[in-house]
Amino acid sequence: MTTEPLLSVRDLDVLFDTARGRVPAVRGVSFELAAGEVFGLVGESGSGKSTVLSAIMRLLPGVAVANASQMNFQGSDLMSMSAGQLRGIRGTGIGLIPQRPMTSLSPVTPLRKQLRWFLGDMPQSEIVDLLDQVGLRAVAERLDGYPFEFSGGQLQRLLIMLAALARRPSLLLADEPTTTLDATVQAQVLRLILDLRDRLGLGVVFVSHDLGVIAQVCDRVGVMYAGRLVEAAPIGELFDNPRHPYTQALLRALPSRYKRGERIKVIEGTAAGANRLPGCAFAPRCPRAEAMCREQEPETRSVGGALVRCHFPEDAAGANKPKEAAA
Amino acid sequence: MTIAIEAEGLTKHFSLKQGKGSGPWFRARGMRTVHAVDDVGFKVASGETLAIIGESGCGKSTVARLLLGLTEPTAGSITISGERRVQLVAQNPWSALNRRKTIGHALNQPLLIHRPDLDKDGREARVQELLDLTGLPSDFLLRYPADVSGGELQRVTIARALAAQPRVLVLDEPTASLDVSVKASLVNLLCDLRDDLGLTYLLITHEIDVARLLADQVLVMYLGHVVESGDADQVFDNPVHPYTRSLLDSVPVPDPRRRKELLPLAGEVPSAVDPPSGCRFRTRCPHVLPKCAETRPTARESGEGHLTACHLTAWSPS
Amino acid sequence: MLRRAAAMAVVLLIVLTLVFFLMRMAPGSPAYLIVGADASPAEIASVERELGLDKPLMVQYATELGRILTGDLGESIFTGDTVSHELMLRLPITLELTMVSLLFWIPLALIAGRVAAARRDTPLDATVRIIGNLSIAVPSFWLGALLVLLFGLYLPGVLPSSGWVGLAEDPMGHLRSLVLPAFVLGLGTFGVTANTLRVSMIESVRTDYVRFGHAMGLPERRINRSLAFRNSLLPTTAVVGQLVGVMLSGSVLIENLFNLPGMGRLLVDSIRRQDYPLAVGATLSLAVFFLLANLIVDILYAALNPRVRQKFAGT
Amino acid sequence: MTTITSTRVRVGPRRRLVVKGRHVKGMTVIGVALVSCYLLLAIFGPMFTVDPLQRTGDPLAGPSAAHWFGTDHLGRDLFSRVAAGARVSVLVAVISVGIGLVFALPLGVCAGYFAGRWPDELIMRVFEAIQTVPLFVFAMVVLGITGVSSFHLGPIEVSAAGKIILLIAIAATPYFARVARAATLAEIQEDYISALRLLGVSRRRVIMDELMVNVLPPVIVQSCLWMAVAVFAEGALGFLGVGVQPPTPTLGGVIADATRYMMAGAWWYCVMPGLVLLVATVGFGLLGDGANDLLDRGER
Amino acid sequence: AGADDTGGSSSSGSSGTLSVGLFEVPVGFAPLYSNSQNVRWVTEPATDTLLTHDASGKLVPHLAAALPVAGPGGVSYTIRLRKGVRFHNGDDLTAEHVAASFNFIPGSRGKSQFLSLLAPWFNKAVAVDPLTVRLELRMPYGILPDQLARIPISHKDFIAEKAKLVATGPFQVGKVVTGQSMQLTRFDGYWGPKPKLSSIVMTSVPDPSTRLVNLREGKIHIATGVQPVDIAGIKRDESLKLHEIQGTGGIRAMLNMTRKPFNNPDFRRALAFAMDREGVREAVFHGEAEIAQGPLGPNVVGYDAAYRPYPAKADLTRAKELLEKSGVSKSTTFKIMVSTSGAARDIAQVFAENWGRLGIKVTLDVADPANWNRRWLIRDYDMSLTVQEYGLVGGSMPLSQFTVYRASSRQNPGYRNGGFDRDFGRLFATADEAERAQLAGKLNKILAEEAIELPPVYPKLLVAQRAEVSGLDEKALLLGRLNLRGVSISSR
Ligand SMILES: Nc1ncnc2c1ncn2[C@@H]1O[C@H](COP(=O)(O)OP(=O)(O)OP(=O)(O)O)[C@@H](O)[C@H]1O
Ligand SMILES: Nc1ncnc2c1ncn2[C@@H]1O[C@H](COP(=O)(O)OP(=O)(O)OP(=O)(O)O)[C@@H](O)[C@H]1O
Ligand SMILES: [Mg+2]
Ligand SMILES: [Mg+2]
Repeated sequence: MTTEPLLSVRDLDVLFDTARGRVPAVRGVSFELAAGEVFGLVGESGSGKSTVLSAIMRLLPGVAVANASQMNFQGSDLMSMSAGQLRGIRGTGIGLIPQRPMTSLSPVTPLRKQLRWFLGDMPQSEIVDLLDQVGLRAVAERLDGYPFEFSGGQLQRLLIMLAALARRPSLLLADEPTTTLDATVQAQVLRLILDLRDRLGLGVVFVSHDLGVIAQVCDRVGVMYAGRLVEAAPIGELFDNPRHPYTQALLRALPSRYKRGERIKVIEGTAAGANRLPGCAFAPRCPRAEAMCREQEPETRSVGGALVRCHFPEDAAGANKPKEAAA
Repeated sequence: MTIAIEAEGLTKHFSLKQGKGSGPWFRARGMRTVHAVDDVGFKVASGETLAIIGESGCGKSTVARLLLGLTEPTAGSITISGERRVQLVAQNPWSALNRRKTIGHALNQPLLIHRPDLDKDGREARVQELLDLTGLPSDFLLRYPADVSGGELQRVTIARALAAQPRVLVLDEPTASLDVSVKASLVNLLCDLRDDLGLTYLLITHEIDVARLLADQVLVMYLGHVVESGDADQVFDNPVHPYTRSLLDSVPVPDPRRRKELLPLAGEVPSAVDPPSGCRFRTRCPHVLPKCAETRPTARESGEGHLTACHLTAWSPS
Repeated sequence: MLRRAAAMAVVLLIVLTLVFFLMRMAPGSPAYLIVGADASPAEIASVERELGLDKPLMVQYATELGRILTGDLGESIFTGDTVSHELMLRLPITLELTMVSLLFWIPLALIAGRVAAARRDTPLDATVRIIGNLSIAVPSFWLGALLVLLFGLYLPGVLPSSGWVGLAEDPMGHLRSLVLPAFVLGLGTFGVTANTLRVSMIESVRTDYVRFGHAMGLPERRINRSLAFRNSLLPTTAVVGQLVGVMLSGSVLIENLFNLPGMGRLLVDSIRRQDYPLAVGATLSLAVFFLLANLIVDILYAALNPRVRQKFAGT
Repeated sequence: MTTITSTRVRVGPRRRLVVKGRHVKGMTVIGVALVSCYLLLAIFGPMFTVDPLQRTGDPLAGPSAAHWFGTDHLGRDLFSRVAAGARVSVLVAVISVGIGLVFALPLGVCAGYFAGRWPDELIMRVFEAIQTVPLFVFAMVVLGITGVSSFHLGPIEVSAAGKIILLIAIAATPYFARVARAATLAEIQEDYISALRLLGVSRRRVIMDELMVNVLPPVIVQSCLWMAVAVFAEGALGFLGVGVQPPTPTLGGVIADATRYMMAGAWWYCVMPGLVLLVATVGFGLLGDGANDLLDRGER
Repeated sequence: AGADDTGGSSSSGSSGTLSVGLFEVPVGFAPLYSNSQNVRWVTEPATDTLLTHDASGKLVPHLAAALPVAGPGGVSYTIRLRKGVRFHNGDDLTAEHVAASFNFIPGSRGKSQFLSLLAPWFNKAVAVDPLTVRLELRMPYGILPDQLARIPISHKDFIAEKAKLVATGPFQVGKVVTGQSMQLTRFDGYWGPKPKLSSIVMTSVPDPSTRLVNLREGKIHIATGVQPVDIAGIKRDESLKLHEIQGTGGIRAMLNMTRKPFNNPDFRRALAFAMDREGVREAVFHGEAEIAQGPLGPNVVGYDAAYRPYPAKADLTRAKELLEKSGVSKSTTFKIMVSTSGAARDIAQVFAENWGRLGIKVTLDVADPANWNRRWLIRDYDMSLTVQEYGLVGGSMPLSQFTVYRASSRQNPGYRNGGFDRDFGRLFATADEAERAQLAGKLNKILAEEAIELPPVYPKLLVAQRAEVSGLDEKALLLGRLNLRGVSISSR
């Protein structure tokens, strides 16, 4: 390693203490992110994507127990930071784009006042300038309004301006920032995020369960399953040559890869309860699982440009190229 | 080819009572009209699937509710051939099932009404059949909706709809809340059911991929108006209306090698309370003409069975 | 606004009708009290005639309605004074009592609720919750009686245990005479308000805007005050609005217990004497009082909630 | 004691009730224990104690082995009077809440079903009027006027206790109905209602079989909380002298009597019945909270 | 009482404000409308009567210049008025005002119980000249001079005003807070000895405990209606003083003899024997009352302490015999109609307990005042029970005790006895004290023996005051009056 990564997470574990016992939500997740890179996190609902982001922000709820052997941001350990230090980092070092723009600002305070909280005594002209940069010039006059008077797309852009632009963080965490938006508006927002990345050299962790979005914006992708990061690879490699059986199945199940009238190849079974299994979490649904998979946790190994958590990454590789499936 | 559903000039305006929020006190006098659906017409042949696509608030669900008779149209007519057997599969399966009743109860309920000939055993057998048809295990019958995943629950609502032996299923965003893998299996299920039972679907969705897989015919809506309609292949492969083009362009393709230059539409969808005059898309249209503000474009044929409502239809952008 | 006024009028009409017919359902009439214990039926009839009680019920109702619509509440059968004058003497007392009680308890409840939410699951929080729950549950008339006992018998002279001292006569004594009744009257308000605030502040931790505030590195104080507290004020205000009715209800008990000459006492007294006009006036004015209080709370709510404010302004 | 009992605040887009801290369970257990104690006292107390109407001791004797709670001003055993009073309270509360439910449920559901249309307007306006007159004002007007003894409503004789029960029921009805209406309103927005209608299930059946199971839980919670209010109200009316009349002992009546003897130093006379009343109001309040947590399950 | 009192100068008299706590300050306080003792008490300091009692209890002229002179046959009286007396509004007292006050008596409505007792004898009053009034009666009324010491004289223009009072007393009505308090300020134009107090505030404190607390706190100086249970505590308290007055009130317990089985004398007497008088005395009055044997109590002419037809404790065997004899079914049930007053309810509960031992089930029937009056008048009750303070009709003459049992009384619970009516007439006609005593005793015996009226005990009037208050007139209290004219407060 020559240059230090912007963010490095190693062996992140998050447990939730619930009425029904401890739920391991994130298990042994490790990844790194360089400046100017967009790292996508995909996975099905409940696979732990949001939890990873919260852990990085140190914003987990009180019932969560988080552990990591390392969680460095720009060389400093996030896990050992005091509340005051964290506050210093949040917003200025790490920005977060929330998933639901409509509810992420206080509904009872005019926008102007809320901008003041976040931006301190930034001169008005600068604010207008910032708004301009996210295509919200028109909104500058309506700042005395309340959040509910604005559309989702406008608010999301406003939040991006606050989180990514105004205070120049070097890392941006985006948790499904476009799922509540319409396709045409989603395109606007995605484009804005990429623009900012290009202009400011931000590192971005981009969470989504929409592989289409991921494919459009990410440089590298991590695939999560039941709290595990089962595969992490550069975007092209992941789509061309998925190595983990889950990734393969996931890509195979994309409707866009099929024509009318074709049956989609689906993954049998469900992910429910998989995070408590002793061996490989995907084993019960894996077509080529062996006894060993059910007993022993696979280690993360490096195969080609990818990091895969599978006992048989080579076997799986190439055996099920999506193109063949589509053929 | 028999026509299963025919809608003509469907219009639905809601008069909006403002501020129904806090108690009876805050009720404004000003009645405002939401132009939810304006002059929508289509035909669906028996056994075929019509997909209505468009962004949120464009009136898709309202068309569905009109079709189902859950709301009365302000104007227009709906003809559904034969016995009126239309059932609904809605977006949110948790809401579609009573959370305090078992799944077994949900499946038995329609049988009690539609199959009075069946006794208890007969009903049990039929329920089992429905479970098999939708690929659900039989231990579901005693479970409550909260204990079942979304995809499975969506199957339950389909099974329940099938219990009434419908000819037509209205699918209002049936896959919107589901994960990729679950979505895929549901799309498969819908395909199978259509093939096996000869159902007619009216599929409402904003997921172009799903529409592409299921639809024979497509109807593109924008702010209560139909902007384009026609054969699925034609519309998807050869969109004419500027809105349809933008919409199809904005859908991210899950293929990193086909990254599109994202050239999104400017601006926001205007409010249905006070829609723009003339062509409703004109406020965001990259090719807007003066005349767009004045008259509403009529639908014109731009291919066989392919209708587009745009003043620019003749003009073919590169 | 107009609609609201109309709705209020309808409600008042219903109340008036209800009270009127209830009153007339009563056995006997105020005539029996007026004429005294040794009256002949003829005397009673003559008094009833004088009071207009001999006419058919509907005629009485219509006359009464007509009179009240013109703003004339009539005259008290017993004092001969106008009802509005009698009410004006009493209303300020109940009003002041309620206000003082609210002004004492609500800030206290807001502080307690906020602190409890901030120190969630600490002994302090537990204390607030226990006190809050007890304050809701404790029967006010019983607590009031115990306080009268305590301050009357065991701590004489510390606080006046009953009675009313006019503001003009003795400002300090006036305040002192308000302490116990205001304390008891608003006690439940404290618990309900503090609980509501606490619960809603704790809930607000999970809201998107608080999360975003944290993510943006806002200081804890700002998040607590401008986000959590400010938003939690909404449900709290709504609850306080309902509490006004409860307090009016309580004033019937408290004023009788602490011997305060307010509306509660007037109501009880006038009903005991079957002083119809006065009782109707008292009930109506309590209802109006209640509606106005709710209106004020709604306006306050609207002031706090921009969504409602917009609609409010639009009406 | 107040009539506003619900401190639940609904926040967020999904209707989810506030999840309270971990103490909930302990509090609920305490609530159940308190209510059980109270019910035991009310049900079995009068069976095992001396006649509450007989003078069995000296007037105003303090608590002793013979008289656990002391005696009242006539020398009657206070414990047996309190037990008998608790029984009256419970009966009044249970019956009045029951009657309130019987009235409120159909009306509230109807109002919710026809929300915004005239049945709703009519029902809610009347309820608003009832709520506009605070409970004790209302009670004073009615009881003060029709008298504290029984009276005839047409051919039916309504006893004094019956009147109080009716009054509390009437006062409770708007609250129950509002909860029922709100729940109905929320429920009919859910898709399952239209789905069932589409399936051809009759409206009646949808309401009775499907809607009701979802409307009932919040109403039950509310009625639990109203048990506390009803017990309190019965006591307060007794205290004002318009409650169930002597010789029947009631908690409020005993407290009202006790206030006359406080200056004589008979603290137990006032304290004991009040504590029993407090046990009931705290207990039912906590029970309501507990019911709230419990019945909320089933929502996603 | 002479006008030439020693402390007559106003400088020494300005010693502050006396506060009196009453059950209620009546909303209407015209004294002639008074139904209650309270009205009389709040108006006493503001009104004068024609005659008054001196320290030894003898009648002396007050507004009158001399004792009244009886005309022939005792059916008219002529009264000379004192000169130089002024009303609070500055008008001179003339015979017209006095006549107007008396002529108010036969008026059809608004009569007090007291006036209704007088009405049968009274015809009219005539102003003979500005300072001479002649009262004309329908029949001889030997106790008229006594009554003249009770009837307050008001200004003729204000007699019918319920909430205004213009009279000639040493205090005039000041600020009135309806139902709450009433202030009386010293009237500087008073003709007689100037009072020592500068003002009096009558406050309504309905709850007796609260009243006592207020007394202890010093918020009020005089508390009326003290409860027997508090006596011991007051006596222990150095700073308080208690007045216990016998014979100013009574317990009115009537059986409705128009109904069965109360028309059966044996049944009534069974009830009388089964009555636990001592129980009532101990439980309800905490020992502070005398066992009663008939309507006539101590301190009233004709009272005989030795007369004891009934036992103090319930005699159940005798009662059962009588019940047997009466032939009335043992499973009889009836209701005792009581007012909302605490004592009446308590007494009724003690009755119920004992009569329950006979097998008769008795329940309470609580009626609020308005209803109570109505039901009493139309005899809609089985048994009625009230605790009365006689107020203006108190004193040594049994003014109200026997009245209702005359056949002509509208309140009569169904008792008819010609002999009784005759003796009743003579009792009030005679001016002979001894004859009165004899007749009163006789009437009392009739009512007691036939068990027509069954009071269990004779309660006392209990008034407590702070020790720093001096000069409260106990003699006046005996007459049911609260004379505050000589009262002063010593500053401590
Ligand atoms: N506060 C919490 N208490 C208990 N369990 C929690 C909590 N938050 C999350 N979890 C559990 O942790 C797991 C991971 O949740 P997370 O929200 O990170 O998933 P996700 O991948 O973001 O899903 P989605 O796509 O639905 O947002 C889930 O099983 C969830 O049930
Ligand atoms: N009951 C109603 N009252 C008033 N306005 C309504 C009502 N139902 C729908 N609308 C309005 O009609 C328009 C069309 O709504 P509809 O639900 O049909 O849209 P949609 O295309 O289904 O949107 P989505 O994708 O969000 O489901 C919207 O502007 C909506 O706000
Ligand atoms: Mg998530
Ligand atoms: Mg929709």
